[in-house]
Amino acid sequence: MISDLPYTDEHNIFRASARKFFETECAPQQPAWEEAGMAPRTIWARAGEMGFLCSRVSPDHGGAGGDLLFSIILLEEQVRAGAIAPVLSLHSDVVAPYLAAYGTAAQKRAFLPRMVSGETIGAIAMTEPSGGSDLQAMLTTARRDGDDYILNGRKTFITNGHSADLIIVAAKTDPEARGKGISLFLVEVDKVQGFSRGRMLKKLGQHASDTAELAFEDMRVPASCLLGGEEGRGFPQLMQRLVEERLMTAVASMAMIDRALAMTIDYVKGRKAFGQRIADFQNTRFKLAEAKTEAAVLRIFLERCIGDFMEGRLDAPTSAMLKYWATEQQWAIIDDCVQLHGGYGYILDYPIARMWLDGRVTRIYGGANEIMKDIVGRSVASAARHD
Amino acid sequence: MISDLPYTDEHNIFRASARKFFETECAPQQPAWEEAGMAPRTIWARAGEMGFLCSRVSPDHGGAGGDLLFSIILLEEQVRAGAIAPVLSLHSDVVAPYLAAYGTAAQKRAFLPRMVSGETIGAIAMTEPSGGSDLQAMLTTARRDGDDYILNGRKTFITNGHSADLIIVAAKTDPEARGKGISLFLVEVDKVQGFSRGRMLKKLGQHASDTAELAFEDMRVPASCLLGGEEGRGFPQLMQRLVEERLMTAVASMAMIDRALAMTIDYVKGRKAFGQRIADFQNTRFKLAEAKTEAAVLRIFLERCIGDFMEGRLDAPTSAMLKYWATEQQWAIIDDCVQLHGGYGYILDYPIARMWLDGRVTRIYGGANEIMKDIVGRSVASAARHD
Amino acid sequence: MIRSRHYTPAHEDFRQTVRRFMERECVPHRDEWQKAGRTPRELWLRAGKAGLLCTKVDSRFGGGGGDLYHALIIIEEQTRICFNELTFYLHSDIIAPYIELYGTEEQQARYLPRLAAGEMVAAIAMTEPGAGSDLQAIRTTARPDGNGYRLSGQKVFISNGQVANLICVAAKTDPDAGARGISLFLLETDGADGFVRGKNLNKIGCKAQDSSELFFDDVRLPPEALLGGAEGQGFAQLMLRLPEERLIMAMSAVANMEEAVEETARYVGEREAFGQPLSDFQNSRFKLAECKTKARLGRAYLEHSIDSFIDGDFDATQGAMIKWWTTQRQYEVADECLQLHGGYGYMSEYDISRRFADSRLGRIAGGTNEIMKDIIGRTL
Amino acid sequence: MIRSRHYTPAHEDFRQTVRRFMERECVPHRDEWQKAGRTPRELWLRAGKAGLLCTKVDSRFGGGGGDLYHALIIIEEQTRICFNELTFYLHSDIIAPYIELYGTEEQQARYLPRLAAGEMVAAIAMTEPGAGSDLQAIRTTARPDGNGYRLSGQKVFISNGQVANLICVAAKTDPDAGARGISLFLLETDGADGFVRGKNLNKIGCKAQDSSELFFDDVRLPPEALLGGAEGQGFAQLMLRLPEERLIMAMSAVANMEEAVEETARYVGEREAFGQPLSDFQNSRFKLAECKTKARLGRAYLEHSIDSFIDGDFDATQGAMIKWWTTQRQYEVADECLQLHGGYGYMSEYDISRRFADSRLGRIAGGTNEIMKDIIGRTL
Repeated sequence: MISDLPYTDEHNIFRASARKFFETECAPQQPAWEEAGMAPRTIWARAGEMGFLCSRVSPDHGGAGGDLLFSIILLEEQVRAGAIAPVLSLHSDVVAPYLAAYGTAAQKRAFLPRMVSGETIGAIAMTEPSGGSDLQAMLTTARRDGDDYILNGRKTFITNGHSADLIIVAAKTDPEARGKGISLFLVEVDKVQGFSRGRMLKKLGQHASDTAELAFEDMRVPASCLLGGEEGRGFPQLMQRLVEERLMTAVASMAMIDRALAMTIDYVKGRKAFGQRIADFQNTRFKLAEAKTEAAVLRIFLERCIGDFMEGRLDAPTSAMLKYWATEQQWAIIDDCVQLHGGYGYILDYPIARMWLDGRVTRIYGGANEIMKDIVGRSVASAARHD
Repeated sequence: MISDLPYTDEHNIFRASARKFFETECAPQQPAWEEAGMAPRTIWARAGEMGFLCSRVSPDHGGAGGDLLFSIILLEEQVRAGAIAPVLSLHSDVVAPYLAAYGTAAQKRAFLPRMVSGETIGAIAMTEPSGGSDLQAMLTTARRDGDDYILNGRKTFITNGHSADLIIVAAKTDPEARGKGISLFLVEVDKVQGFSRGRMLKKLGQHASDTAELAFEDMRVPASCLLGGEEGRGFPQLMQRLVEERLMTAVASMAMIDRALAMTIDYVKGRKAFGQRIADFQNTRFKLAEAKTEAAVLRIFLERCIGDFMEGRLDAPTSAMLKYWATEQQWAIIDDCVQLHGGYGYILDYPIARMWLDGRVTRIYGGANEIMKDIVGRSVASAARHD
Repeated sequence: MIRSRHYTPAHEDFRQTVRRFMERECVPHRDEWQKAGRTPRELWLRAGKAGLLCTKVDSRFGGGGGDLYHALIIIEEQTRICFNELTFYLHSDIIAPYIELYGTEEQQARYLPRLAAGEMVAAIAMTEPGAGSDLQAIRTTARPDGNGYRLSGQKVFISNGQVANLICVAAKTDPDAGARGISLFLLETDGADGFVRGKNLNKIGCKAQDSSELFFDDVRLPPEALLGGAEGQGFAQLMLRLPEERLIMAMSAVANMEEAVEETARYVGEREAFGQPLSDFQNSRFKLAECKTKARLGRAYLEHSIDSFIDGDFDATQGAMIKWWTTQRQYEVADECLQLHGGYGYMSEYDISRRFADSRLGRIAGGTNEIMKDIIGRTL
Repeated sequence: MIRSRHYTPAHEDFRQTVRRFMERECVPHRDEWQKAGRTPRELWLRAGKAGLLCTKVDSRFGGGGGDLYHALIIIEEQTRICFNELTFYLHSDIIAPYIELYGTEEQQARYLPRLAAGEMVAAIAMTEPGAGSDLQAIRTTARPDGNGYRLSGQKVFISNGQVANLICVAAKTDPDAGARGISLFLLETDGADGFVRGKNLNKIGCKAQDSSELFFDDVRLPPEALLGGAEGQGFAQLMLRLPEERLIMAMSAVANMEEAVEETARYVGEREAFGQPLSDFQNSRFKLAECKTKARLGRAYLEHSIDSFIDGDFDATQGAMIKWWTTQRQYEVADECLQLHGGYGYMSEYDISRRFADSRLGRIAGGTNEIMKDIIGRTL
């Protein structure tokens, strides 16, 4: 894979060890972890030991203080190895940054080192059974009571929800207000009353990653759990993080495309039908030519977005374009690759079939692509109005 | 073309003479008529003489009293011959039916015989510059004044607008009311003051058919011009006619598909590239296989809709499905056919290029396909609600 | 209700029987069988007793003496309960007809009653690892041995491969004769030395339908095992049946589209987002409109094709057309409907997630859609 | 503004010059020239005087001594005013470079200054009625005649065929040698006996760009007419230039997407239907979002490719990729944007109708997109 990103030797060494880790310690375990419906704590500890958790957290809190490229490398290599679990990126690139960016000094000290080491596994609880992508309609409440808050409500589709010991919970401290009423709480689930996990949600794919429903019944947490120590900051905090999350979703989709194409090109060269290699049918060549081109275009756009992001100039609509386009292309290309595999494409012993099932979710999560199009569409329309 | 429709010998004889008429008397004239931007009155008179106008009007008014199949045959043969003009179907199958269905005895007597003979050319004026497909937002008004109505307003995209001597004008007799306020008027444009035609609208294609902007400034018409003699019936009258109009649009699209496929199959069999017939490339075979299948599916659905319509049980959502699907398929197939023609597909000496340009309008007129999808979508959603 | 010329109220009565059977005997076990990756033999016996097997086979062989509609009704009803992988049609309407149409009197008498009763479960073994859809390239051979044959080779993607005890195997009796060298054999698996079932393949969807590799290592076949008693008929026998088999696939595709649209219309009507029901979003309505239109076209197309089939003018090209078109549309509709379900669409508890996973098979199975287009393209 | 490594403010100054020229010299005549189906010779002289021709040609030949950006800027600016069919790039950046790169000193000295001044207008004649994109199959021959050649054959789809007085003709000097038998000749049309221009072809769009059949009946060519003075170089000469030519096509495609989106965003913001601006309909916003995304990807893709090209690692495969991708997307965006204009989209007074008609050419011209995919497919 050719890349224009400013990778250093340090990055390349890191990539090599990440590749080894995912290929030898994670990929072979996937069947077992699928059975269990989640990855064991031991692999988290191991990842921490290897320096594969929260690689961007500053050394003051035990992190490596790396740049975004380290996160990208980890995600690429995990996808490349076909290891769905453990979902490190959620822990390292979604949850930890909330603490690093918005947490109080005490909160950072309390949690970041343990997230870096893997002692603490993180998750974030935003979506609610009723709400879908509409955060402002959130029903979970956090009522101030003396030095505590009392949380009530339900959450769903919580990745790592069963593994996690630290869950960032979004709740309304002011139920009247829409966005402004939302605050984030750092909940150590083993230390609170009134917290319960629903059954493990059965999904179409991604069987090795655990997804939970959560319920809070008069769950009392000390006021010190309020992220940043200030109420009503939740919505802007969530919004600010979305751009990076969309970027990382696209990184994963790009990696899936590269993997799917590589295995499919091998396949069509190796197999024959009606007396010629599948690779020699014009339909095959055209499909793969289209896919290779789309992959090249996406990589160029993705790397430009990564560059802009690292320079602090990637805007929300552009990140929405990237997320929607990358996941749609990933989907269409993997689907074509399944077709080129013929009957084997439907058999889960073939990684392409697994990628198809696992990959279907990306058009939905991290903000469904309909939400992305709405963001882009509004920005185009309003830009025109302001001409 | 295989058909399940109940064609009789009479229909087949009619088809033969229609084919001859369009091939020998219309098709060769298209370039000249394109230059002029419209077809001459003489061809209308000739069509009347041949019995190709208003073939469904009852004998009492000089018509042949034929069934829908005669209209379908005429439309199919006109498309087959590649004759854009004159736009007989608008005159015979859109305008005349308003008179036949809703006109008073006097109105029928006054106009139908002359429409059958071609002495009178009909058009209908609904769309307004501001309004698009939103009829209820119509701004044209008809104010009662003694025994007259005084019309003010503007219309646009009026097919046959320059040729027509009789124009059915939709106007609001009650500007306050939305749909209920609309009435239709039979306007003999040579007999009124305050009527003016704008310049001939220049279009992307369909150059041989005239499209006009119309303006009414204190245009006074006798009350006897009110279609059916009763105010406020316009909207339901328009709505009732839409199902048949969508059906006929689909008939035309189907005929375009048949024509485009026939000429493209000839073309790819006749030409070579890189040492083999274009027809022998897998990409060509796949594209044509897809097109032939889509054509077969569409014909089956279309003929079922025609059958249901003739039995009075074709509902509005189904007709909307048909219009949207037929025009989208027509478009996609003609576009593929252009591509299979290579460079010649872009040259207007080749009918396929002309069909592409002329055909682009069908996804827009007769209610844009977005409107069709909205009609279907609402019906699906509401059906579910009423389960 | 199928809108087709010879469809009668009696067929609707049969539909009620089927629906009751599905509700009672299948729905309660769906998850369990999907987990097991196969259906139990008892199901087949119950289905036989209920008259759901071999509905088209002549009653003198214990069949239902019915027609194509009976097969279609079973497909339609199992689709309604989102149980696409029940393989009664394979047993009753693909394999049994080979025996009824091409078999010797002995073969008819020996097998059809047991298939109708569900005492025997049938599978057909055509596809091979190396050959894919290219039947003429199969390598499995049946070489003469005494008055019988010795069967050697390997098959893959064999539905019912785990449960079947009667397997119709395509093999070359004359390896040099191409299509004319292919014959079909009826292999009774009980006590067949050298016959080994591979592991049950884990598929994207259709979980309760077992699918296997099969291995034949010099398996002894008596002369009576040769279908119809004459060699070299296999290819023609298989080809002749394809159009009907593709109609049955199309029925499944169309019914799946209809169900997906209905389920999704309900879902977007009930769910709210940003303060309004999902059905108030124009995108939801437009996507539903597109899906509904595909379903309606598919239904009209299918019903018309059924009539053509009954009139005897539904040929291989038409079979190829309806197979690719309906399975492609089924997939598009399932994908769009899943998307309209948002996060819930990815959760197994919603039928749409199963319909989606199942739908991916149609574009591949029964000859890939690329093969279908090739067949059509050659007739231009 | 092109976001590319070596793009400088000086380029933006040049852009202003171009924009002024387009506004003053082209916009007022657009309809007239489109009606005429060609551009007048005066335009070329004015363009030469304004420094818009041969911008990349070395200044010692009277060229602008510029770089690729100058060519791209002209394309971008003519697209802004919806005048896709101005063929300066063909004259300046496709044909002149053949002479500058491959021509003899005499050829350079004789033609480049006149091309730069617009005194001569150039065309290139490759495609033939029978051959399409298959260059090796051309039948036009240049057979030795004394110390010169006799040119015989027929060409089609030749842009500038009507206005050009210098035509670069691809012909076989060795009919049996395939690609190696092809040579390029510089034909001065004034007083060339046996040279006949066919009628100006009436196209779907790009109306002001003349496109013709050309006929060569034993046309006498002096030895100096052979480009570079050596036979059999034609194929290699043409191939070598393709990647740059395809970058230029891509620039046009990308700029057209951007303009179409902007025009349409304005339109749906201003127009109302059912009591609300069209931009309030979710479908309008979603379609605009899809179009905008394609335009943004296209821009990033193009700019990246420009940098690769400047770094010397933009090969034939990459040229094929960017050609099909950008022209395909351009077409999709134009079609969608026309649709969002409703009835007005079909009216010539709206630029979108021209952009749409023009956009259909990109998928065909410069090698059909099927050819592009074939080129890419072969590299797998």
